[in-house]
Amino acid sequence: MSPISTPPLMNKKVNDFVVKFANVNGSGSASANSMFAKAIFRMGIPVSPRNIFPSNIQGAPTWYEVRICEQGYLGRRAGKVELMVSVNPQSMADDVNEVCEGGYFFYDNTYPLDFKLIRDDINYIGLPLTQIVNATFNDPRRRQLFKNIIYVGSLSYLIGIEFSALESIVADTFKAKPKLIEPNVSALQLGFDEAKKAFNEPLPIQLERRNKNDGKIMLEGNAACGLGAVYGGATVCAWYPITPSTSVAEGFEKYANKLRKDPETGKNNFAIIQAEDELSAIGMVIGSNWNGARSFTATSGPGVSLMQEFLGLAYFAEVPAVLIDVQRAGPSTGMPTRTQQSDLLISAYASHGDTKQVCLFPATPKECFELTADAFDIAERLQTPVIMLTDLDLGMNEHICDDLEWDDSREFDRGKVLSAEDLDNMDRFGRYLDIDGDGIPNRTIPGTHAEKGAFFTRGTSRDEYAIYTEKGEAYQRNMERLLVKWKTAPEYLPKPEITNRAASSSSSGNGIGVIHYGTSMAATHEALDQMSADGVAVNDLRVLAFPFSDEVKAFIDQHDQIFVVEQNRDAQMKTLLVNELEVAPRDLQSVLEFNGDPISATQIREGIENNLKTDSVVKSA
Amino acid sequence: MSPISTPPLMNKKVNDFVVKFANVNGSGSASANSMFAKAIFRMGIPVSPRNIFPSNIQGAPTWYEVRICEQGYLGRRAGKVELMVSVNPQSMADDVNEVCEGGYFFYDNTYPLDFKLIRDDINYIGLPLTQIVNATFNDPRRRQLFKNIIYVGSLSYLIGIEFSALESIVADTFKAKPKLIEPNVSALQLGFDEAKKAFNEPLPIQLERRNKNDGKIMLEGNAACGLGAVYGGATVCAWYPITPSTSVAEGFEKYANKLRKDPETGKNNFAIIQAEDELSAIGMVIGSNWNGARSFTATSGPGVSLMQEFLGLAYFAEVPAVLIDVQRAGPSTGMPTRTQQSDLLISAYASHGDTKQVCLFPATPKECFELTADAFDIAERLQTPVIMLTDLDLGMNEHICDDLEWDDSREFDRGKVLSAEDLDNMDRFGRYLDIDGDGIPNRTIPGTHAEKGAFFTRGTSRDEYAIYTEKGEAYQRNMERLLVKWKTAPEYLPKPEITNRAASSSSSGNGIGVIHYGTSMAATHEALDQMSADGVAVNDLRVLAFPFSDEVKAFIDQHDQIFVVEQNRDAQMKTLLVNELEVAPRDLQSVLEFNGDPISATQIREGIENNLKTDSVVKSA
Amino acid sequence: MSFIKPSFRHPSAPTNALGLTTQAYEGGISTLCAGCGHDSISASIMQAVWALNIPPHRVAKMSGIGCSSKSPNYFLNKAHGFNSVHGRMPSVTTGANVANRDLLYIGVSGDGDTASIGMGQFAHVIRRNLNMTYIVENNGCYGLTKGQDSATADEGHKSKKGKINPFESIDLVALALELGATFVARSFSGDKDQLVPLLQAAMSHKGFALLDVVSPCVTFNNHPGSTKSYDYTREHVQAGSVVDFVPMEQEITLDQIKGSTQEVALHNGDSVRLSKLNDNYDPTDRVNAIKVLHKHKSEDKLLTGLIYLEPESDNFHDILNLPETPLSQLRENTLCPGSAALSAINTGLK
Amino acid sequence: MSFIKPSFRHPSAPTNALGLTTQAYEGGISTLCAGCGHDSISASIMQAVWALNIPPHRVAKMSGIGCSSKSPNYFLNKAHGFNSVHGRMPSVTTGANVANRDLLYIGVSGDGDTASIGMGQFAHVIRRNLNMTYIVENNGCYGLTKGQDSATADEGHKSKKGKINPFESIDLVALALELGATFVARSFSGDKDQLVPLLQAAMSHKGFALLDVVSPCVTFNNHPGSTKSYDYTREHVQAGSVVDFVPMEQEITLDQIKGSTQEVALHNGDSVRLSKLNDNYDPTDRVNAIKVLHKHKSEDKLLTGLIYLEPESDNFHDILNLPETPLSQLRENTLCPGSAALSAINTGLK
Ligand SMILES: Cc1ncc(C[n+]2csc(CCOP(=O)(O)OP(=O)(O)O)c2C)c(N)n1
Ligand SMILES: Cc1ncc(C[n+]2csc(CCOP(=O)(O)OP(=O)(O)O)c2C)c(N)n1
Ligand code: SF4
Ligand code: SF4
Ligand SMILES: [Mg+2]
Ligand SMILES: [Mg+2]
Repeated sequence: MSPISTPPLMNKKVNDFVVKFANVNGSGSASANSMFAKAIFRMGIPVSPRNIFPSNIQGAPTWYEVRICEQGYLGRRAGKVELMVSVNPQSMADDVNEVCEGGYFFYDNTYPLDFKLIRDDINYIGLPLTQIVNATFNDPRRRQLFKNIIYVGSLSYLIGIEFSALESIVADTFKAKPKLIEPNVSALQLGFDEAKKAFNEPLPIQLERRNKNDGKIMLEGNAACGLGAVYGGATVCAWYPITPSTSVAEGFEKYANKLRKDPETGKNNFAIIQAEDELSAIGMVIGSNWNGARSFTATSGPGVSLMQEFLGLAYFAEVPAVLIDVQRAGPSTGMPTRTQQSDLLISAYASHGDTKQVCLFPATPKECFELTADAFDIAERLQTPVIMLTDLDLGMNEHICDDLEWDDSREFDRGKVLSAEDLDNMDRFGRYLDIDGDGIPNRTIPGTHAEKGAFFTRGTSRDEYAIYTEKGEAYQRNMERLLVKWKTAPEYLPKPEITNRAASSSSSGNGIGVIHYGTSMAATHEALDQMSADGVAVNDLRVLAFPFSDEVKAFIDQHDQIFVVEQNRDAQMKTLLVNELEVAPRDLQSVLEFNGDPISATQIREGIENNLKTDSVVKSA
Repeated sequence: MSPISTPPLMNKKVNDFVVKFANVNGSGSASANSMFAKAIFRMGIPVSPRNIFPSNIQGAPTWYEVRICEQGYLGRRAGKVELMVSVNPQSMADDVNEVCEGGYFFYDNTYPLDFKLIRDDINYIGLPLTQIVNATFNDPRRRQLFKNIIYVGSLSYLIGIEFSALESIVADTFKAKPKLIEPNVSALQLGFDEAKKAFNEPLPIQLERRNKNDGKIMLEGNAACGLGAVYGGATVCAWYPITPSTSVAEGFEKYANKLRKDPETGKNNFAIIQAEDELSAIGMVIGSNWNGARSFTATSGPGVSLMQEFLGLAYFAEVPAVLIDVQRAGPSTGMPTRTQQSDLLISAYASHGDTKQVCLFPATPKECFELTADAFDIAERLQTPVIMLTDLDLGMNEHICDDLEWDDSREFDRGKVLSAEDLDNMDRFGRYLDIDGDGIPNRTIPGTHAEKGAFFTRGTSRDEYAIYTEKGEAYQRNMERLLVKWKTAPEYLPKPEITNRAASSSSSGNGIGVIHYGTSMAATHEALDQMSADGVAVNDLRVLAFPFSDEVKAFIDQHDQIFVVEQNRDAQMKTLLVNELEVAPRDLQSVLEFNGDPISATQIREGIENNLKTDSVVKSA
Repeated sequence: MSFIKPSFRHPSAPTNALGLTTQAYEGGISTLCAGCGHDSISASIMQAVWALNIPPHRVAKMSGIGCSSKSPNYFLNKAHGFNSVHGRMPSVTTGANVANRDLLYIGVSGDGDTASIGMGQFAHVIRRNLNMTYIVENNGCYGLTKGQDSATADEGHKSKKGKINPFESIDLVALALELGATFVARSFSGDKDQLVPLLQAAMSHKGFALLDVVSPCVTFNNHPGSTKSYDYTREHVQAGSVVDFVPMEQEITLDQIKGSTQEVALHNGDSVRLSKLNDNYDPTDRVNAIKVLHKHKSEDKLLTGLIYLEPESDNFHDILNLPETPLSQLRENTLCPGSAALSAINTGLK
Repeated sequence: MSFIKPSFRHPSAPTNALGLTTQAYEGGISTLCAGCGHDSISASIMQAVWALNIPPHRVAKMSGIGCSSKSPNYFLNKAHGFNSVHGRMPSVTTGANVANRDLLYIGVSGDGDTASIGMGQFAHVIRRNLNMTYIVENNGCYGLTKGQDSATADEGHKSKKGKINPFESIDLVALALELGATFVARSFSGDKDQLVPLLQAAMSHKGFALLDVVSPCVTFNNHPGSTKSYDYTREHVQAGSVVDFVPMEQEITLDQIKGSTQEVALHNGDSVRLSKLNDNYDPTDRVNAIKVLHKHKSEDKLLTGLIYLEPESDNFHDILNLPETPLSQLRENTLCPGSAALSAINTGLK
C-alpha cells in the first residue's frame, strides 16, 4: 500500500497498541472518537483514550490518542503510534512523523497526498472519505459528521472492532432519538464495506474480545466529582467557568437535575450559581457552609490564585469549604488545555500568614467520586477548607475504573455542630475552645438557638469565646490549637495506598520506594511492574491526602532510596514531604515531567533507572 | 512615694531601661511621644521606640514603648518596664502589672487611684495633670494636647532629658508655625516645674548624654521605602490603603512632591494612583513596567493574597514589578496592627503553577531605602517581580540607622532593554531567547521601533519568538530557561551579612550558626553578643535575599548546629532554605516567635540555649 | 471608642409582639469613634428589627471590612454575624442566603467596601435580586485606614489633609437603579425618623434592597469642605418620598410625612406609605427615578427617601427554584440518592 | 480557525498620510471560529487606525482573557500587545497609559471579561477617565469556555443548550453613562460603515471612550432564541446618532447618514458628525442619553451609534498633572534627586 518502497512489516499485535486520531476541533469528531473507545471497552479490553485539544474553539488541530493495553495499564504510552487516523490536513506533516516504523497512516485519499509527507518506513492506507460522504449525503453538516462515523466503520474492519459493539453504542447514544440510529449504523457499515473493498486484509494490529472490564465503568473524573458532590450532600455549587474544571459543575448540574429534583413540587433541592468570578464563587461557598449547607466550587489554577484571600479566612475562621482544583499547566494562563500537577504549594499553604490546608489527591474517576463525597465530611469534621487536586488528564478524559459504590447506611459526618438542645445543656459556649484536646472546637449554625451560641465569625484574632482580642497570648493559643487540629487531621483523611513488590526486606537494605499521587498512578504502576518483571523490585506509596499520615514517613524510613514522581517542574510534593515530615531533601529523588502531557511509564522508569544506587536495589521475589 | 509600704529600691540605671506610655488612641499623644524619643536620640543615646496600637481609630488603648540602651541594641526588650507613664484609665489595671519590681508608675493623680491598682513592690508617682491643664487652658482640645506635652516636661525632670533637646525639637517641629513654639515650650516647662515641685529628687533611672548617634538618623521604614522609590527612579506608585503599608505610598508622595515636581512647569514627574483594590494596584504596576516606567505598589498580607494571579503572570511573562509587603500578623485579617514575618511562602512561591519569586528582606530603614532603590534595578535586570518583605515593626516605627547615602555616579540598571538602534543591528528579535546563557532574554518597550521588536505579551505558553504555541517541548524549554534565570539571580541580589563571633574553627567542630532575616536582626545580635560575652560563641548570617546565594549554603555547611530565627509559626524561612538548598530539615532548628510582638533577645537566647548540643559549642575568642 | 452602648431603652420599656424589649436587640459596646454616624445607624437597625418583631437570632449580620463592617458587632448580639473580607460581603451573603432562606439578611458595608474593592460583587448581588437588605454606611472615605477618599467622595470635595478630590463620585443609588435593584433608598444617619421606617421597608422587601446611608466620619470626614460631613449633609438633604412603613396589623402615622401619600404594597402583605414632594413622583418608575436623582444632583441636592421600589419581582430563591425548606435543613434522605440510583448510573457507564 | 487573514486589501492599495497601505496594519492569522463577529471588529480596527494615520507601532493593544481578548493578535502586528489576565485589562492599561501618554491605547475585552470578573476595573477606569478606547466585543456569552451565559445575556434569552436566562442583563452602555464615561457608543460587528467611524472618533477622543459592539458568537450564541445572534441583532438594531468621523484635514461623507446632522468637536481638533434620528437628541446630554437608551430598551430596540460625548473633560493625565514627556522616558537626571538632596533629608531626620 505504500506509494514508494516496501516498508518494514509489523508483527501482529493483539490488544496492545495505540491509535491516534488527528481531527479539527469543532468538527464533531468527539462523538465518533468516543464511540471508538467505548466499543473497545465493551469488548472487554482495557483502553484509555485521551483528548489533546487546543485552547480555542474551532478549526485548530486536536487529537484523540487511544491506548489499548491488554495488561490493563491505563497511563499514557509515550512514543510513536501504530496507527494514525489523519483527518486534518493542517497537522498532517506532524502526524506522519508520529507513526512508528512499520506503522500505519490512514488518510482521506480523495485528494492526492503531498509527496513531502511520504516516509518509506510506514504504510499509507487511503480511503476516499470525502468522496464517499459527498456521494452519500447532501447536507454539508451531515457530510462532516458522518465522515467521522465512516472512518470508525472502516477501523472496525481494519483492526477488528466488533461491529455489534459499535451498534450497541449507537443504540444507547440515540435512545432518545431513535430515528438517528439507522443512519449512523449505515454510515458505520459503509465505512466497513469500503475498507473491506479497498484492503484485502485487516491490519496486523488487532482487537480481540476479553473480559477485563467486568465490574468496570468508563467515566470522566469531572463528572465523577459532580456525582460525588450529589452523594456527599452538597446543596450549593458556586462556580465560574474555566477549563478544565467547567465540567465538574456541569456534572453536578446533570446529576442533581436527575436525582435531586423534588418529585412532587418540582423544586430543586440544590442550587447552582454561576458566580461573576472565582472570588465570588469561593465567597459563596464559605457563606453557605457557614450557614449549614454543604457547598463547593470547582476551578483551575488561576481561580485558586484568586481564591487565596478567602481560603485564608476559612482556615482562620474555621469555616468548612470544598474546592476542587482541576489542575492544568501553569503558571499564569500557561497551557490551559494541558495537564499538570503544579498547584500543590499554592493549595497546601494557601493565603498569607501561617496557614496549612487539607488537600486530597484522587487518581481515578472512582476516587473522584468517593473523595468528593468524603471531602464534605472532612471539611465539616475539621471545620476547614478541603482542596481536592485533580487534573485535566483525569478530569476531562474518560477512564476505566471500578463500578461506583455507596453504602446506604452511611451518614454525613457534620462534625461538632451543636444543636439547640446541646446548647441548652451546656455552660458558656466557646466557639474556639478546644474541649476534646483534638484542636477541633464546637460550632454553631446561625439561627439555631434564641439565646445561645451566636457569635461573630471573623478573620481577626479572638479568644476562645470568639471575642475580639489583640492580646498576643490569646492569638498564639489559637494558632497553636490550629496546629493541634492539623495533627488530628490525618485521622479523618484517606490513608496512602502502598504496593509492595519487593520480597520481604533483605539484610542488605530495604530497597527502593516510589512515592506518587494522583494521575501519576497508572504510569508508575506500569513502570514498577515492568521493573519488577525485569528483576528489580520497587515498592510504591500513593499519597491520597495532605497532611500526611504516619505511614508516609514510615515508608520513607523503610526504604534506602526514595523517588517522588510528579508532574510539575519544581517537585512540589517533595517540598511538602520534606517540610512536613522533616525528611532530608537529598533522600528524596524527583522524577519530574511537566511538558503538559500525562506522564508515561517510560519516563518514570528512565527517571528511576538512571539514578539507581546499586546498593539499594532489591531483587523482586 | 508609694501609698502603702516601701517598695524595693531600684539601683541607679543610666541609659539602660524601658519607658512605656499608656495612651488612648486618637488623643494626640503620638507627637508628644515621638518628641520624647527624639530628644533621647539627640542626646546621643541609642533609643528604640515602638507603637503598640489597636486596629481602630479612636478611644482604644495604645502604648508607646521606648527602650533606651547604651549598648545600642535596638530590638524590643522583653519583660517588665522600669517606668510606666499611665494616661489611660481604661488600661491602668494591665499597665500597673507591667512595671518591674521597684519600678515606677507615673499617673495623673487628679483623681484618686483605685486601690485595686496598688502593688506594694512598685513606686507610684502622681502629678495632677488634668488639674494642671484645666487650670492652664480653656479650650478642651488644647487641654488634651498639652497634657501630653506636660508629662514629657515632667519626665525631663524625672529621668534627665536635656531640656534643650526638647526645645530644639519643638523649634524644628513648628518651623512653619512659629507661633506654636512658645506655648509648647511653656507646657514642657510647666511639666518640668510641677515635677520638680512634687518630687524632691529625680528617679534612679537616668539619661546621660553620649555621642552614639553621630552619623545616624531616625526614620520609619515605610518612609524610607518611599524615599528609596524616589531615588530608584519609580515614576508610578499604584496602591490601595492597608495597615501597615499605607505610609509607604504616603512617604513616596511626600518625597516625590518635594523632589520630583518640575520646577518650571509644576508638573509631576511621578504618578500616584489610589487603586480600587490590590488586584488593580498590581495590574497597574505591571502595565507601567511593561511600558517602560518603573512602578511599584505596597501592601500587606491580604493584598499579597489578592495579587497572586498577577504575580504569576509577571513571573511567566517576565514583566518587572516591585511589590513592598509590609507584613502584619496573619492569617486572614489576623492582627492587623501587630508585626510578623509570615508572608514568605506566599511571596516566594506566589501564584499557581511552578513559580519562584525574588524576595528581599531589609532590616533597617537604611536598608528599606537602599533595597527599594535596588529592587527596581533587580526587577528590570531579571525581568521579574521583586517582592520586598518588611514588617509593621520596621515600617511603622522610627528606628535609628546610619545616614542614608547615594552614589551620584550610579545609573539605573535597565537590564537588557533593546533600543531602536539595537533592533536595527540585529537579526530576528526573540523575546524569550536565551542569548547570553544566563536565562535572561532581551526585552523591548512598546513604541520603540516602527518595524521590529513588537510582540504579544501573554500569560500563555509561547516559543522563543513569543509566538503562541501549545507544543510541550517549547513550553518546557521556556520553563527550564526560567530556572537558569533563577540560578543567575543571586548575582544581582544583595549578599547575606555574616558576623563571626567564634574563634577560627576549632578541631572539634565549627560551632553554632544562627540564620535570621529582617527585623529579627537587632534582637539576634543582642542575644548572640550576650552569649558571646558569656563564653559561647555563635556566628550569624542574615539573609537579605531570596533566592539564596552560595554563602548561605556554605554557612550552613560550616556549622555543626544551625538555628533559624523567625517571627512566624510555621518556620517559613526554614522551609525555603530546606527546599532551595537541599538542607536536611533536622539540621535547622527553629527559634520562633509569632504572637505579634517584635521578637526579643531574651526569646532568641532561650530558644538557642534550650536546644544547644554541647558538642557544637565553641568558646568565644 | 464611644463607651456608650447605643441603646434606646425607654423608661417604660415597651415590648414588641414577641414580648421583647429593645434590650434583646442590643449588641456589644461600640469601639467606633464617639459621634460616628455608623453608631446611629446601628441604633436604627435595632429599632427596625425590634419593631418588625423578628426574633434576633433569626437575623444574619453580614459585613466586609471597615469601621462600618465592624458595626454589626454593636447590634443584635443574639444574631450570628460574619465579618468577612474586604469588599466580599455580597458573595458570602449570597451563599448564606441560598443555604437558608428563612433568616433575615442584613448586610452592612462601607463606601470603600462597596464602591471600590466590592464594586463587582455589589453589581452582581443586585443582578441576582438576592433577598437581603444591603446598607452602605457611606462616609465618602476609608475610615478604618485613616481617611483616604473613597470612590463616593464627591468631585471637588476637600479631604482633611486639604486635597481636592478630582474624580466624579460614584452614586450607588443611581448605579443600583441602573443595575436593576428592586428597592433603592437613601437616608442620613442623623435622620432616624426617616431611616427606621426605610429600614423596616427594606427588610420587608422580598428581594434586594439597597439603603445608601450618608454616615459622617467624625474623625476624618466631618470638616468644612467635606461633602459628607454632618453639616453639609443636613444642608443639602432633599427628602424625596419620605417613607412610613405600615405593618399589616397596625398602621403607624408619622408626623414627618408631608405632601400627598401613596401606598405601595410589599411582597409580604405589608406596605410602605410614600410621602412625595410632588405628585408626579412615582417610585415605581425606574427611568424617572434615575432622572429625578440626576436632577437633584445637578442642583447640588441629596435626594433621600424611598427612590425606587419594584414590589413584584422574582428574587434569587424564585430564580433558583428552591424549595420552601432551607437547603441547610435537608438531610441524607433527601440529599443522597443511594446505592440503587448508583447502580443505574453504573449501568449507563458501561 | 478561519484561515482567512482578516485583510481588506484594495486592488489599488491606497495609502494613508504615512504612505502606508492597510497591509502595514494587519495582524496574525486569526484562530477564531470562521464567521466570528470578533474578526470583523479586528478588520474595522485596522481600518480605523490606518485611516487615522497612526503609525502601527504607536499603538498599544491591551486585553484580558477570552476569544475577544485574543483578537489583538489578529490586527496591528507591529504594535505591542498585552494579553493579560481575565477581567483586568483596565488596570494594566491604566499603568501602561500613565507610563507613556504618547501611545494610542486600544483595549479589547469581552462581555465576560468586562461585565463579570472585570466589573470593578471597568467602573474605575471610567471613573479615572483614562485616555483609551475600550472595546467590548459583546456576544452575550463566554465564547472561549464554550458558551455559558454572560452578564450581558438578555433576560429571557435562550442559550444554545436551551436554558432561559432568568437575569436582567447588564447594559454596559447605560452603566458607563451612569459612571460618567465621557464617550459612549454602541455598534454591531456586522455594520462596518457605522463601526469604523465610531472607532475613529473613539480613538480621537481624549478620555475614556467605550464602544460596546454586539459581536455574535457563531459557535455558541447565534441560534434562534439568542438575543445576540446576527439575525436578532440585525432586526433589533436602531441606529441612533450615526456617526461620521471628520479628521481635521478632510471631510468624509457617508451615505448612511440620515436626518439632520450636528458637528461635535473633539479634543484633538477633529470632529464627529452626528446624524440623529430626531432633532431633540443631543448626544452631549447625559441624562437624556440614559433616558433614550432605556426607552429603546423597553421597546426591544438596540440603540447603536454615538450615544454620549463630553468633548471637554480632564482625562487621567490632566488629573495626575503629568508632564508632556512620558514618564517612561524620564531618566536619572530628572528622576534621581542625588546625594545633596539626601544630605538635606538626613539633616531633617536628626
Ligand atoms: C484586601 C484588603 N485591602 C485593604 C484592607 C484595608 N482596609 C480596611 S478597612 C478599609 C476601607 C474601609 O472603608 P469603608 O468601607 O468606607 O469603611 P469605613 O471605615 O469608612 O466605615 C481598607 C482599605 C483590607 N482590610 N483588606
Ligand atoms: C481567572 C480566570 N477565570 C476563568 C478563566 C476562564 N475563561 C477564559 S475566557 C473566559 C470568558 C470569556 O468570555 P468573554 O470575555 O465574553 O469573551 P468571549 O470568549 O466571549 O469573546 C473565561 C471565564 C480564566 N482564564 N481566568
Ligand atoms: S474613623 Fe470615622 S468611620 Fe471610623 S469609627 Fe471613627 S468616625 Fe466612624
Ligand atoms: S467561540 Fe464564539 S466568540 Fe469564540 S471564536 Fe468562536 S464564534 Fe468567536
Ligand atoms: Mg467609608
Ligand atoms: Mg463573550
